[in-house]
Amino acid sequence: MPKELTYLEAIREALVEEMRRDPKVFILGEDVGPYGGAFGVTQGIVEEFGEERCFDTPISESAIVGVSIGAALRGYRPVAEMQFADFISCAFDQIVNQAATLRYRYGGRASVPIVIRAPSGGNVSGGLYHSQNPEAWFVHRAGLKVVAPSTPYDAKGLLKAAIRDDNPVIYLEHKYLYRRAKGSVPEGDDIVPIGTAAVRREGNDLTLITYGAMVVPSLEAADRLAREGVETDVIDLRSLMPFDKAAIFASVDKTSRALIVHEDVKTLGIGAELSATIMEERFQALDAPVMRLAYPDTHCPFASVLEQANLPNPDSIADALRNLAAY
Amino acid sequence: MPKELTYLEAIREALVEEMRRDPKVFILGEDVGPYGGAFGVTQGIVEEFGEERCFDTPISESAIVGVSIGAALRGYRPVAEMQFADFISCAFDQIVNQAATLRYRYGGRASVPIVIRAPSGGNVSGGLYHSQNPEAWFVHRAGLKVVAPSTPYDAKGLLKAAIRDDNPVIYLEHKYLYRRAKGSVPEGDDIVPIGTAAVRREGNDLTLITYGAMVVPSLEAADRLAREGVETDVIDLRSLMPFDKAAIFASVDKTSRALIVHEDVKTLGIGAELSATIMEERFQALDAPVMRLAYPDTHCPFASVLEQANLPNPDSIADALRNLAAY
Amino acid sequence: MASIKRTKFKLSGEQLLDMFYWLKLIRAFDERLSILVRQGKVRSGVYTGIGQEAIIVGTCFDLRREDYICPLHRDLGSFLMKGVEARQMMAQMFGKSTGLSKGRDSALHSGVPELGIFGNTSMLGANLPVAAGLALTFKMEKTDNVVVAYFGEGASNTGDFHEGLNFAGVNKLPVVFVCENNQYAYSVPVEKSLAIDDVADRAAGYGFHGVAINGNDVLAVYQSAQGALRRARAGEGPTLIECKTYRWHGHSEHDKAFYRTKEELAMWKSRDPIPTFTTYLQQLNMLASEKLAEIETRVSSVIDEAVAFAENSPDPDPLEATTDLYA
Amino acid sequence: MASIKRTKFKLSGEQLLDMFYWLKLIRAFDERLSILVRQGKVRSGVYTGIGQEAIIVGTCFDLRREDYICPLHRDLGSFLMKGVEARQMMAQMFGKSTGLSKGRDSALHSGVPELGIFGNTSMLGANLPVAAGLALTFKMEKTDNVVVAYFGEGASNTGDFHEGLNFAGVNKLPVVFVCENNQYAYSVPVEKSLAIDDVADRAAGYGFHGVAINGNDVLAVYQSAQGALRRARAGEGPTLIECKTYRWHGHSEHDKAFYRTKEELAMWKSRDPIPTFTTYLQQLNMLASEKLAEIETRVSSVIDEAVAFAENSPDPDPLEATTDLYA
Ligand SMILES: Cc1ncc(C[n+]2csc(CCOP(=O)(O)OP(=O)(O)O)c2C)c(N)n1
Ligand SMILES: Cc1ncc(C[n+]2csc(CCOP(=O)(O)OP(=O)(O)O)c2C)c(N)n1
Ligand SMILES: [Mg+2]
Ligand SMILES: [Mg+2]
Repeated sequence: MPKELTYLEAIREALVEEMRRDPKVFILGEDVGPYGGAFGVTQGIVEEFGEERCFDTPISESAIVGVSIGAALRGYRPVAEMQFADFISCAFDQIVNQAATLRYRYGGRASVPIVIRAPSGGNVSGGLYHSQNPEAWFVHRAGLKVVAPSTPYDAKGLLKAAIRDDNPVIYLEHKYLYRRAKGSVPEGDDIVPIGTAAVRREGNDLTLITYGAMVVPSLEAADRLAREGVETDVIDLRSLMPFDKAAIFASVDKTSRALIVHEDVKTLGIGAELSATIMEERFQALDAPVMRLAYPDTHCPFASVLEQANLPNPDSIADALRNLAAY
Repeated sequence: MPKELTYLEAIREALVEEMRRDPKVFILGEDVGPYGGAFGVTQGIVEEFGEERCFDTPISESAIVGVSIGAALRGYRPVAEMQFADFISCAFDQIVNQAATLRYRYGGRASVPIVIRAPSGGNVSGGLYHSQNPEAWFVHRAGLKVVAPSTPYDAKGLLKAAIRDDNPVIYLEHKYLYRRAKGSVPEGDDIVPIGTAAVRREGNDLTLITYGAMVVPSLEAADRLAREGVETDVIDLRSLMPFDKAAIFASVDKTSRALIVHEDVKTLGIGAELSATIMEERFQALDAPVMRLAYPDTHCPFASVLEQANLPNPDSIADALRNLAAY
Repeated sequence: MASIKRTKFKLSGEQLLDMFYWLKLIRAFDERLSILVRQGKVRSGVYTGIGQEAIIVGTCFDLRREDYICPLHRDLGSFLMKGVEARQMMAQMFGKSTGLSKGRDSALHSGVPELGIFGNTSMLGANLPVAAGLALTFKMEKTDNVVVAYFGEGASNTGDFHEGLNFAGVNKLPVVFVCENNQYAYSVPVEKSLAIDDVADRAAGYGFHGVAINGNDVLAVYQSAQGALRRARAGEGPTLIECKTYRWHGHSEHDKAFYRTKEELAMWKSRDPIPTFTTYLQQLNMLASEKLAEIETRVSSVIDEAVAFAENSPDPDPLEATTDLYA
Repeated sequence: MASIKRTKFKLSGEQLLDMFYWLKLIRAFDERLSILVRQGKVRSGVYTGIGQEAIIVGTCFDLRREDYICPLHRDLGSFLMKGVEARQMMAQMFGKSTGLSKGRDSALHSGVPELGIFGNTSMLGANLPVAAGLALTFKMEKTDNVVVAYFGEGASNTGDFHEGLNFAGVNKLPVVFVCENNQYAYSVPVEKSLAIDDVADRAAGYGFHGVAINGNDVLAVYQSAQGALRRARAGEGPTLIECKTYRWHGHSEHDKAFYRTKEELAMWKSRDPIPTFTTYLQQLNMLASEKLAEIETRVSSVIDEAVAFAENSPDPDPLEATTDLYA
């Protein structure tokens, strides 16, 4: 029977249930052992499974991923934690070259079932190196999958799907949502298949495509427009690679107008790919250009006045929706 | 007075002239010293300038970039060579975090005038790790500039501009062009400003936007269409970040139809950003969707039959132009 | 190679009192920061160096303005000793417009070129290749300036540590590498991240001298630093000084540090560097109670003034969220 | 800790002749490859290990099928000794559909899980964290299987070397790290990339034993490997064996290797591992001329058959250019 969990608790529940189900699943990373992780995600896991299956590593992101790849080649399903998504840049080569190309270069004789959990995103006064959104780098690199849940339900269901997936999966958990997002999560196996979006709100006038921490402000903006008589489909991508073309096209065919909202920077953020794809395949359906509202092309500053100036919010999203409706 | 140079010789000439002009310019990398570089780009430089200003490093890509950043902070203008662009993934953190964010986090009190030369691209039977096109990762990261010349003239002029630029510049030299691209290059300072595209061929019917090694096959495809009565503007971007919006929009306003061709993979390749940008700002002008022809979302295989199956070529480009014209 | 540990040194009474002042000031600054965090006035993850002050004081004491330091997250005191005013550091921690980063950062990621201070990213170890690059320029210029680079024992497991120290060793660069071994990397005890007793032993892999010393003894640190600085200035290359120490507070002010025993903490608190040095000064009759009182008043007035300045400083202008990206 | 170099060992006459066969076969394979490159039949940058065969033979000779090897670019012989047929390796080098990578690679980037062979990317050192991960699973399973990982002295300067060896040391993993110190990294002599005489000394920084031995003496290599393998199988952790050797050919077959003197080459050719071992066998009357002739015929027939197989194998199907990306 379902219970109320935070996003963080849902992630932990997925880890625990998968570790109980499959002895090949183990966790590695910095401070993930007895300490339970910088954010507490892995708290209690050592107590149940021992340090053999949930252990601290040296500060060596590249080795954390490289070791995971080696273990995966022997049939294990490592779940590696980057303490902050920002530090994934230190493991970049192991991810984009070692893991992403292995199956291809092996002629299909092997695969790399690893999950890299990375707490991403800002709005937590994290500053330049504790707020990053690295998804686009990995969406661009063939051979990887990338997911970014926005609800406790999806956080659990997508992590289970990622752990069971035979490919390297970058699992972006938004740190702003850890304790702020709460919701009912069923016991046991509710898998959220990688590659499927969720329509969070229905409307016939506009399509808003987003994910992660931008879902809630997007829904609020959509509600405001509803009060103005404009109804918006709000699509939560959940999976960024692969992304759910069918769901996007179905909505765009209905509304003929689409806005993409993301916290990652605008230039070559995933909005660029979605926009280009919609145009390529649904040009006739469009009554307005696909528009993007994203973080400006800069870094994430610490001071609240600065960070808030950069983050999309219900006001800026509502304005973007109005522009789109008025086009 | 101008002389005929290969693309590779033009790069060397830019290095030599800049080192003569500015004692703060120096070169570092693997085998760049007495050996003259894996491709011979730095041949003769040690003889003229000594190992103090052109030296071999250990196999430490991250240190090569980190050391360059340190030197740049003291007023030097290091030109770092990655032996192959593929290995830039090993220096990723120093580039996207250390270099790209420095001026911002320093409150504008310093800048990082480094150039990272990276031999990129395929069609040379290089296989998975000697053929990569890493531009999109860096175009996405605020604080960096990215250039990719297609001619000897631009190779020289853009490298000079990059060395004199006060920001970190990723200079992608396409290894297929090293000895195949020849052209007249003037002595001395013909700077090609970063951010300006070149129209390689004019036409009123279609716009083709490309760069690097895709320029020549694109021109050939455009000529074929000319024989069929369809005239194409061929725009060589030259700079990928920033890219020349004005030149692109001017052409699209004229032709109302645009195709983007690149050797990098399609998903979140720079074509995605160009396409999205054109739609956002020139939707009314478009009579057809902006189309993309790119490398499929996979890795670069060794066998010629495989590599040729993936690379855009005059035939596939001409077909794409025909589709665009027929739309 | 002359023994680093037995280096002869001489300090005047004035200098000794100066050292004492710095120990007290740095301690007081961190203690006030800790209070300000609890008061919610400083909102970032503050990493205090309380208990480790002797390392900063002993290694920075003889540095010139031209020398460069490359501090890490716990080394705020080195900014003060290198010449940044306490008020500006406090404003930095408050994220105010008057801070080093104009409010973009509330940690030590911002540098001051004219004072010879490098501000690293958060990425541990990433400052070490940069330190090598800075030192390379001193060598090129045949000056006898040096670089002092700091890192924790945990950071000594990063790839950048290896690449940076190896580069410095191969090129015999004027760098003093200072390892602050405070027994923990966040929650991870040193024995879980290194299989050796002394990080200093790693120097042997880079061809230079390494020593492990008592980092809580300011005179011992000063003595070793003297020897290492002398060697660096004389062109004899790098030295690694490992300072055994302990941080009294949690990893950050948010960390309760349950992973260590109160016995361990008590043992290390009994090794507090300040009383030891106080006793030394008193035995030499250099620190009469009036003198002590005078210094303590001076310290608290500096801190009070710094806090007042920071609190009264304006927040950054939201427009600064996107400036200073490119030069 | 028992001395690695003085490990007692016993080899039957049959085993000794087997060793001889492998030395000859690996030498012959590389020599044929060199010819095939000159004939334009093999079109990739081939890196031969001619002159270094004793290292592969001595370290692979006692490996089980379950043990794992992590070779680098010069270690083709280890694939043969671990059980890949010569014909399949030759097809791999030809880039044919019958090669390990189905023609996607013409080097050693493809592995064979069921034979315990890891195929690395081109990124030097990137195989070492993976080796640690493989070894970790052997430790988890409490088997006495081991991992043998190879790398050049140049690769020992990469960040991944450091992170991989440290991880193995901290976790006391069953890995034997084999450094093939052939005096050069491409054109860069060892003294320009390391400030120490013996890479073996770096093991001390990771808490395990390192030895430097004559890598051109197959019995010496075998003896040290015996000791290291025994310790690894007994759960006593990693060992680093540095084998001093020399590559006779250029870095790749395209490299004229002007950076070294003919005296140096002559000196090392006089240390050819094969004649030494031949003499040994002859002094023991184990290698009558018929026996020698028989082995040489066997070797050349294996190579001839391999080349014939590769030449007659079909090119890959162009469709394979994009398959095997995701599981
Ligand atoms: C590359 C990288 N990985 C992880 C982190 C997160 N992190 C910040 S401080 C820290 C512990 C550092 O330990 P140590 O180097 O010993 O320094 P100390 O905090 O003990 O002074 C960690 C894991 C980081 N900042 N950078
Ligand atoms: C990370 C990385 N940087 C650069 C290269 C290019 N490269 C290939 S082999 C080589 C030299 C390797 O020297 P060493 O490790 O001593 O092995 P050897 O070739 O001598 O056997 C270089 C620089 C690479 N493959 N990977
Ligand atoms: Mg520490
Ligand atoms: Mg070598």
